[in-house]
Amino acid sequence: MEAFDFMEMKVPAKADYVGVIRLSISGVASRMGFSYEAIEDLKVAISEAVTNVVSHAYEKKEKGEVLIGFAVYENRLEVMVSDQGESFRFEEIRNRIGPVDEMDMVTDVSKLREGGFGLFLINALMDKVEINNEYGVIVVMTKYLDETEVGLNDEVPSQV
Amino acid sequence: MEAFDFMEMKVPAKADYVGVIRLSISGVASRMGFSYEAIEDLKVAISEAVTNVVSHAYEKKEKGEVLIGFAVYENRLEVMVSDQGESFRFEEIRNRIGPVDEMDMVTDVSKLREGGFGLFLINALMDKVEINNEYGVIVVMTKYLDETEVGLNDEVPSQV
Amino acid sequence: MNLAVGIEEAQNHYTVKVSGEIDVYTAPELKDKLLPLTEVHGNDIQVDLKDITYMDSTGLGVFISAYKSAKEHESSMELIHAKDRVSRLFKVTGLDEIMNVRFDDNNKEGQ
Amino acid sequence: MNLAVGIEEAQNHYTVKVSGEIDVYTAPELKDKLLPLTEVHGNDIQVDLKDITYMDSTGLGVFISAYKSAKEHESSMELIHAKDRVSRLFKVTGLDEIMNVRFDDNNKEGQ
Ligand SMILES: Nc1ncnc2c1ncn2[C@@H]1O[C@H](COP(=O)(O)OP(=O)(O)O)[C@@H](O)[C@H]1O
Ligand SMILES: Nc1ncnc2c1ncn2[C@@H]1O[C@H](COP(=O)(O)OP(=O)(O)O)[C@@H](O)[C@H]1O
Repeated sequence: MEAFDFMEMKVPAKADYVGVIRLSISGVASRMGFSYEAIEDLKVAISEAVTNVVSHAYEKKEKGEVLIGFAVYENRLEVMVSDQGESFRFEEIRNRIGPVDEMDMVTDVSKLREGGFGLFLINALMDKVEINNEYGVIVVMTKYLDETEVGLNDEVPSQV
Repeated sequence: MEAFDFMEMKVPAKADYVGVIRLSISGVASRMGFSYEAIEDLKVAISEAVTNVVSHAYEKKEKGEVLIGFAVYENRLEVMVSDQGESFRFEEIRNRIGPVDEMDMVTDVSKLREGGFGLFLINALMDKVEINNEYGVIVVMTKYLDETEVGLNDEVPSQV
Repeated sequence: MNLAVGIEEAQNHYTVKVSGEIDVYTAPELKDKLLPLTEVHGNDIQVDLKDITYMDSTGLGVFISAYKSAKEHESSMELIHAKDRVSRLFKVTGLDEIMNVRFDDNNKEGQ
Repeated sequence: MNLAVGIEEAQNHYTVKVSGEIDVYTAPELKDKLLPLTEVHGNDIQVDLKDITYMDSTGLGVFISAYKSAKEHESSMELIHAKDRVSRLFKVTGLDEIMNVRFDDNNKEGQ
């Protein structure tokens, strides 16, 4: 089996901790030798996934947690963000994901949606994204150290 | 019961990850409102505890992990660093902990020990330190947000 | 990890300087300071993005609602000095085509 | 999180500039670069600590072994521009009383 280091964080699903997770991911990524740009991409993507847990996962419960797993491979970083909250209807969401021009054909700014860029950005900034939402939501995001290893993969995330 | 947020990290007991843990602790501490000096103290103390796990805990095994728990209270931060490796004879170590003048009465630099400042620094920089070493080693370190809340507690850590 | 929002006023012209990180934790503060300026008729608001060190979709969300609110109240809002990472977010989402964003980098000058 | 070690040489006088973070991950590199200089007779070594942004007991350990090695080989080693956090570590451990450390802050000028 391919060797990797695994690192895990469990934090309360509160806005307060998103910045802490961002510092941790930038530490892991910089130790791995990712470029400045790639580190910034990772920070945004992981923050988006954690922000979704904070904002949507535990709407009906009083509180919950977010679990972040980092699998550090020789050539790539895999980050898993998961919660044990509400699942969501991925097929419905899927149609709302995309940059504004493709999605909304907005000519009138007043019709512009104010949210819904999170999953789109995750997908735009990472090399591979998988979402599983059977029990809670698990977002698995991969970024390669060497960008030439990345296949053509710029579509909407696939559901596994 | 006193309310607190709990955050946990599990990382491979490797030197590579000590810097990542340091970034995480500085994130938590700065969100809590600790001063620059206190954040630096926390970074050193937690790094020392994790470094000990990396250097001493798993000497006889191939690999292991270090678990870091952060309990965020209104008025203080409690950090637990634990491993499942070798215990150590605290009573023996205790005599080797301290600043050089008190401990060694070194007049000759060639007799100066090169290690053994880790536990001493943890104790000097944190407000309260407890060490448990029944199964592996657990170091519990507390730092108060408001330094006036700290009792006179500058001795060698107590064993619990 | 923190955000600072400074507001300079000259008649109905406002310059809002945003510095630090905009994320789910700090976005509410930005919204609380920016939105009221857009809810008055005839205001002219420039938001200076130069010193933003981190921003994600929560920041986009705030700027979108401020922009919409400004339109509704016949005020104007312009985002200035978008650069590096911040400009990347506006471009990748296509929001630069819809909102008034001025970039400080070469790719798309004066959009 | 990284460390850089720059060495300037003028005959048997060496200035070693250490910048960045010294911890259990980076200390071996510092040791590998510093120790050999102390293992030669009659060297005169100054280690400039000014740009160290983080240091813990692993850094103290490296400096202690370099200091001892210098003594043994009749070379001299001096640590210069210790300030803020770095100076605090030398003082709290009492190592400033034993090794040649020059401080850049007021508390203990020119020790
Ligand atoms: N972890 C999650 N738990 C529950 N629902 C989620 C989760 N992540 C995303 N969603 C759903 O997917 C939608 C789209 O998410 P996103 O693209 O990040 O935009 P936004 O969060 O701004 O709505 C959310 O509005 C929410 O309904
Ligand atoms: N987590 C641990 N597991 C096993 N032994 C430990 C652990 N932490 C400390 N020790 C023991 O305590 C001693 C003193 O530790 P410390 O004061 O940090 O100095 P140093 O690590 O430089 O020796 C170590 O040398 C080691 O024998």
